[in-house]
Amino acid sequence: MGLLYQIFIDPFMQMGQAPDLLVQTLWEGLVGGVLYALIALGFVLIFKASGVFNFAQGIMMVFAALTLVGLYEKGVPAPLALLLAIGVMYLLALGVERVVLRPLVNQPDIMLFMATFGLTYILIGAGQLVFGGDPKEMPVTALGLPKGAIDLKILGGLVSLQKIDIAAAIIASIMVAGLAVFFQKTRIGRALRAVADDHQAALSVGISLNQIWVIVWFTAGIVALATGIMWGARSDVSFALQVISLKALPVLILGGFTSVPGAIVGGLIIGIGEKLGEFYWGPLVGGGIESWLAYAIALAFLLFKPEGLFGEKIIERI
Amino acid sequence: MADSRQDSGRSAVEDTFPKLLRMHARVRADRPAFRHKDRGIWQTWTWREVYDNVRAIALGLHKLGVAEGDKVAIVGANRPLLYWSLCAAQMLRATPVPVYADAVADELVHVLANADVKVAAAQDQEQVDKLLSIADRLPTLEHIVYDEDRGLRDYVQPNLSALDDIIEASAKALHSEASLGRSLDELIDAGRADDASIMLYTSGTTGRSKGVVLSAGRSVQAARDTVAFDGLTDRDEQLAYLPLAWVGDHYLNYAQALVAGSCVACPENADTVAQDLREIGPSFYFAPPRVFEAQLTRIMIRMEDASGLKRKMFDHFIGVARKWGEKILNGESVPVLSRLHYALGEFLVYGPLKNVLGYSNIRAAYTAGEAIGGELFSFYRSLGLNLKQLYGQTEAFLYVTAHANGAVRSDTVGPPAPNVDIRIADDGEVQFKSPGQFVAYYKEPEKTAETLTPDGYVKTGDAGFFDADGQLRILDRAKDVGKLKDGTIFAPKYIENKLKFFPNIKEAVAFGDACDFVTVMLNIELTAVGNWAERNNISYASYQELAGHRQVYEMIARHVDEVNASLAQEPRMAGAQIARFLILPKELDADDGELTRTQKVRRGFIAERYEPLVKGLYDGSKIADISTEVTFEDGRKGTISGRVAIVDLTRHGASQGSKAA
Amino acid sequence: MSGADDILLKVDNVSLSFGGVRAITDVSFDIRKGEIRAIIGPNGAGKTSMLNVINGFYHPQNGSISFHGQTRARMKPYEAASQGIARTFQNVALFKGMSTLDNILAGRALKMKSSFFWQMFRHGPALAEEIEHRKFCEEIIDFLEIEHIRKAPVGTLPYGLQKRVELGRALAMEPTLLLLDEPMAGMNLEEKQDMSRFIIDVNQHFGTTIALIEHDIGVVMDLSDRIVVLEYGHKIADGNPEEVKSDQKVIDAYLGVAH
Amino acid sequence: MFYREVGQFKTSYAADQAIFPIRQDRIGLALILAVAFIGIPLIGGEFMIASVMIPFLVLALAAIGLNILIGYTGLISLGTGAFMGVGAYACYKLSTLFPQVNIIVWIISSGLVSCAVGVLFGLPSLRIKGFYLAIATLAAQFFLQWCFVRVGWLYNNNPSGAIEVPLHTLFGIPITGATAKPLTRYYVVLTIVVVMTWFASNLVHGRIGRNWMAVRDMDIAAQLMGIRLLPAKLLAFAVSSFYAGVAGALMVFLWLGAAEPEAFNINESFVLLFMVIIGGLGSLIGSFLGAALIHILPIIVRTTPGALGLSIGSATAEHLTYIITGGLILFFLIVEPHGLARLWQIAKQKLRVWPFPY
Repeated sequence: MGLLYQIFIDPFMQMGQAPDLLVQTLWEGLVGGVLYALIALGFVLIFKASGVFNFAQGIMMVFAALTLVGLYEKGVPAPLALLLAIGVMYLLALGVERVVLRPLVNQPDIMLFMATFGLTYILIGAGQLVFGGDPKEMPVTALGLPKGAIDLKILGGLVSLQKIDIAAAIIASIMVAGLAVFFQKTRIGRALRAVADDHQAALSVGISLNQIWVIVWFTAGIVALATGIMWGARSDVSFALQVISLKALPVLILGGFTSVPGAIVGGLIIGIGEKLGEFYWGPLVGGGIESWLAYAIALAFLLFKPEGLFGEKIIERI
Repeated sequence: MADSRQDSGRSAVEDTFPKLLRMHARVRADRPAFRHKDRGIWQTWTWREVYDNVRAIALGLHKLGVAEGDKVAIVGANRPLLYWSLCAAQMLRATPVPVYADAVADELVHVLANADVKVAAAQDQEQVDKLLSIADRLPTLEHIVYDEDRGLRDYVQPNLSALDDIIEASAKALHSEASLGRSLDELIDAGRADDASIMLYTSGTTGRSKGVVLSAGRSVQAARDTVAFDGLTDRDEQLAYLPLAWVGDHYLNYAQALVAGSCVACPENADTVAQDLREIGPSFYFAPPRVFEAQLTRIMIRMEDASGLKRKMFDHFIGVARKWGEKILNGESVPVLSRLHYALGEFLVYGPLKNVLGYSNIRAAYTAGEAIGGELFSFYRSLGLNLKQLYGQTEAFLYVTAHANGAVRSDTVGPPAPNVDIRIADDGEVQFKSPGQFVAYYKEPEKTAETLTPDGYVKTGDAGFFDADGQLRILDRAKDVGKLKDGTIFAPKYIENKLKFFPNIKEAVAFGDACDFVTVMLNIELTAVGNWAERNNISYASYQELAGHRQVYEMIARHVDEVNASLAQEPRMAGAQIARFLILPKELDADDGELTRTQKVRRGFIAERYEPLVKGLYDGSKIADISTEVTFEDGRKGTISGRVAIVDLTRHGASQGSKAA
Repeated sequence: MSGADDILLKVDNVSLSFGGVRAITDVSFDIRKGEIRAIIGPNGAGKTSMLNVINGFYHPQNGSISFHGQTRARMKPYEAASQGIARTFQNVALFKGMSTLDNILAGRALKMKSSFFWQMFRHGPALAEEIEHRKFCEEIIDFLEIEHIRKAPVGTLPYGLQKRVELGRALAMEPTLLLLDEPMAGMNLEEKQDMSRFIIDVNQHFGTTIALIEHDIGVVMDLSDRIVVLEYGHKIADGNPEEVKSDQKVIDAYLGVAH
Repeated sequence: MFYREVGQFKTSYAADQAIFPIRQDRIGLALILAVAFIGIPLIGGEFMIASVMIPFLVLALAAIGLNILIGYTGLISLGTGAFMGVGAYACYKLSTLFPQVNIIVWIISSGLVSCAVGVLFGLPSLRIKGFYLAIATLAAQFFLQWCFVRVGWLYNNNPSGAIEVPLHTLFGIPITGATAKPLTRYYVVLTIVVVMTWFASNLVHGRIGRNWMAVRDMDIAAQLMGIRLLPAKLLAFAVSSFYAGVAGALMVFLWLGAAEPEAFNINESFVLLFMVIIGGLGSLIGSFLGAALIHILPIIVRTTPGALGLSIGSATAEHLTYIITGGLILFFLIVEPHGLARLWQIAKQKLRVWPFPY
């Protein structure tokens, strides 16, 4: 009885009692969610265009950020480091297309999925080998990103918003918008959408599949870089982030593998959901449930709506 | 070897196959007697089981009215049940008549009618259908029994029954009424040496096929001799894949097996023989030369695809084998190092190769039927396969001559088999008296008389001679052997075969009877020569063009010269060296009547058709014109005409083999 | 002739649709014990969907199916299987990673019962069962004349043989009703003749009732006792080959257009 | 070329259905066992046994478990590490609650515990397939990991948060705890692994294995054969996590001697996954080969530079291992998707048809 009360009543009373805390939590969840969404976004891009379940997306984020920071630490001015990092992501895209996609084209999806595992390990190894394994700090100011926090006095309480978080939210929205435009308006964008439907169609647009793959992976790389900067700014840059990056996966389950809006909504649900869960329900079980709550939510989701929020229902034909 | 002698010693009284079977069922009741790859595994029957089954079948046949002197046809491939039916018939003192499974209805009618067959044992639906389709033409045929019931389950014919059912029913009967068993035993005991044990129809190359009657006693005796000769025992395994109706199968897989008590395995079906051979790993093996030839080709083709290194190794060790293999096999003295070298080859190449081919356990392998090329023959021997030749006939119940271990040569068929007496008639014909020799041609006394000499020798119809070390050489069918003007024996087939052993030469037709010298017309082997042409970048548009090409002529001329050289080595043949030859502008073809359906050249017909060429060969002209009719692949007829070059060769001196251009 | 007792399967006013798409509309027909029943129709006529409904893979929105006289609303595929409905597929659905023998043995799944415990030791009941069913499968292998590919991985086999193996796998279930989805698709003449022979043998010797979809009209006319003709999910004709051949609707809808 | 199969014909289905129908294979197996039981203890030093063989065997066992799931039933799992953890913690709890009971009993029963948990997390596999399932198993991974950290009861509220293995004996000989000799531990592990491998091979070669593979290759057809998907899949999960659980228990009790939750983190799951991929999906031999490669690789990477005279930090070595592992995965997926096991098969086939190429 008491337990039921603790689970179903108490948390909501807390929310009511301290709305400012609720808002604070929601905000943090929102920002976290946005970043999850970004990782998921890069993932969706790749899955749509090359049908690859890119397990390495999270690592690409860390790798990108690490490259940026690493270069910066080696004395490269931040803006240049940023450009270089972008360049590296492009090379990565090229490499992947050459070494992974081209040889494995027409292999069963599971193979490509496994291949991205290999990619993951190579990136982890390479990243650490070049820049060292120790956590690094993101040169926020050098990159012209705001620091500090804005404190809002609302709801009879104090809600403090990290500027960087605001920036993150804005950049994320811009990026999503940009991608939307890119997909809808540009020729390449349309080609990409075509590829998602069938490869022949893409060729008819006059772009070779390989080019498309490179572009997609590069785009995903840039998204990863941006995400990496954001995450890096909130915490340190190290491969510990890898675990966070895995959070993109439950997001995908919610959003479906092929839906951009799905990725975003899913990200927000997961981000906010786990923050609320951690803050209001976590204490019941000793806290730290953030580590799995996201997956639990996703799992629960799977059982009732396997195709995800926006994914289309699959009819099995024989 | 030893205990097989004891066997033959102890059981000297068994003079019929049923008696032998009964003996084995007693002596080695639980040794395997028959195997059959069926339903994925080698179903195996012990001697006792076989004996019981045969008795059951015998009883069944007896119920169907089969009695002493009746004929029972055996139609189908190698199946235990058919072998047993055969033995069952003998048990009833009836005579089994195996028939080629692929015989067409008409041939079947001829044989079955000629033999007044009463009951036919068929393998499967196909054979049963064939028999039913001709039943109305076989007044004496009363009943058909069959082995495999697939497709036959719902046949309603009254005089049709499954061997399985028969066995089941009879087994019950034998179990319930001891008297039945006793009467069977009496029947077996009643069997006598001069019972007609089996009737084998000779394939009709010369006229219609005749039924060769062989007596029980002689068959058993012949088998005893050769079993002792090759030391077969009840540990031996053999694969029965040759046609039941052929004397070879009946001898090797029935007679010898029943004497030695060895185990006979029947393959799953025709396509799986190679695989089954590999699984069973027979210790005694027979195959006609073409089988070995085809296999060698396959070996070489498969090795072509092997990696360079492996191929080098293979070629190297095959070389070693060529050099030492036969010597080692013949137990001649070989340097220790070479022996080691060969041993290494055995481990790396010969052993595995024999394993893949299924030859690993073979103690004695025979080939016969046609002349076998020396190269081919020694290739297998050099691998350590104890391949030997025998010369035989249905009339002899197979063995006339056979190579003894250690004294094997490709160009002879060996000395007379045990207890066989051979003489060469004045006209060069080989005549023999053998323990297994036939009694008579069924219902054809005059033909029997033709074949038997007054003093009881059998005329083989083959011409041959004994060479220095007492081994027999077969030259040709006696009627084809002629004489040159100077009296030297002219054996066209002998010369033609020597030529045909060259892969580049497909067919050869030799002339010379009653002429001054020997001449040949040749066909080149398009594939072989074609490859050769490619390698020497010789371009050609047609067979005719290639056949007429100067370089081709030169190459062929070298081959012919080699043949002359080898002929020169043989005193009696030296005179019959080839003086002139030409290459025919078209391939000899059965469709044009130039070959028999069995791909034998019809010399007379060819002589007429290519009369101008023959004339050219003998009037010394360098070229001759010919225009002849051909049948193309699609059956259209047409004529090709052309101008054919004729080449002279200088003959080798009889003794010294000095080469000349 | 068509007494209720000799009806094996009855399809009553079945309709099936995916989302908005109507695959089958109000189709009824029956299959009698021991007959060979053909379902024909142009591509997309709903033939395969009909088979899928019969063996419980699809669930019709309305209408009912009665098998062995008992009507069932929803049924799982494995239930259909356990009731004796076997099935082959339009584009071969073999277990690619397994050998011919294992594929056919897999068809015995329902018949094999030995406990997990014995399976662990592969002894006693487990081994006995394994051998017993191997014997049965060998009969099928012999019947279909596929001895030579017994141990070959099915993935490597030519199409015609794969079809044959699939038939073998279905036969291993000892079905009372056998559904064949284009058993001869993509076969050459000889293979078709073999397959027809097998189908007839199965029908005659094992008394198995057969429902088959086939495009080769010649084959259908020879093999089948009765034919249902579907077009755009509707039944447009039903009867013996002669009737169907002469049916105007059929001629227009199907036989008219070349396939 | 070492295969001499002539005359090895089968006269019974029992012989034909045997798992090793070829005599030479049976001999080879016997040799391997002889080496494992006699050879290695004789020649292998402390390091060889404690740091190479024991870990290798433990990992191979876990790999077999995972292979049953992925390779034979086609269900991807990223939670194997956690299931090993379940085994380890279960064994720790049981053996500390009832110290008097023989440890072997607890090792086996801890497998059963992990088996139960496995079935629980396997339930979703009915509704979801492929990648979705992979992610679902991540839930298991992270949830269980969380439990290992947060639920003090599991590690008896040990302040260090780690579990330490007490002394246990078998027939009076210490087999766990500090005093247990490597060789003794090796024999215990080896025996368990051999027996369980034998079970696994029996399972996958029998009815159950066929059903699993049927589900893997064509689940629709499998259903229509009368194979019920849920039981088949759950059984796979059960067996798989049983193996993982036992492996986990062995890992802590007979290999490491103590463990922290980190030992069972996501990376452990990945490493096992790689072993299975590189070794070969759907092959028991592959599981061993894969385990050998992935486990021994780091050792080589760590030792070779030293042998070559140039010194690299352990960190660098670790990073290199990462790269090489990743590279290997790509290499195998591209060059030989069926892994070492297939290479092994090809080699065997070559030897069987030697001197012919095919």
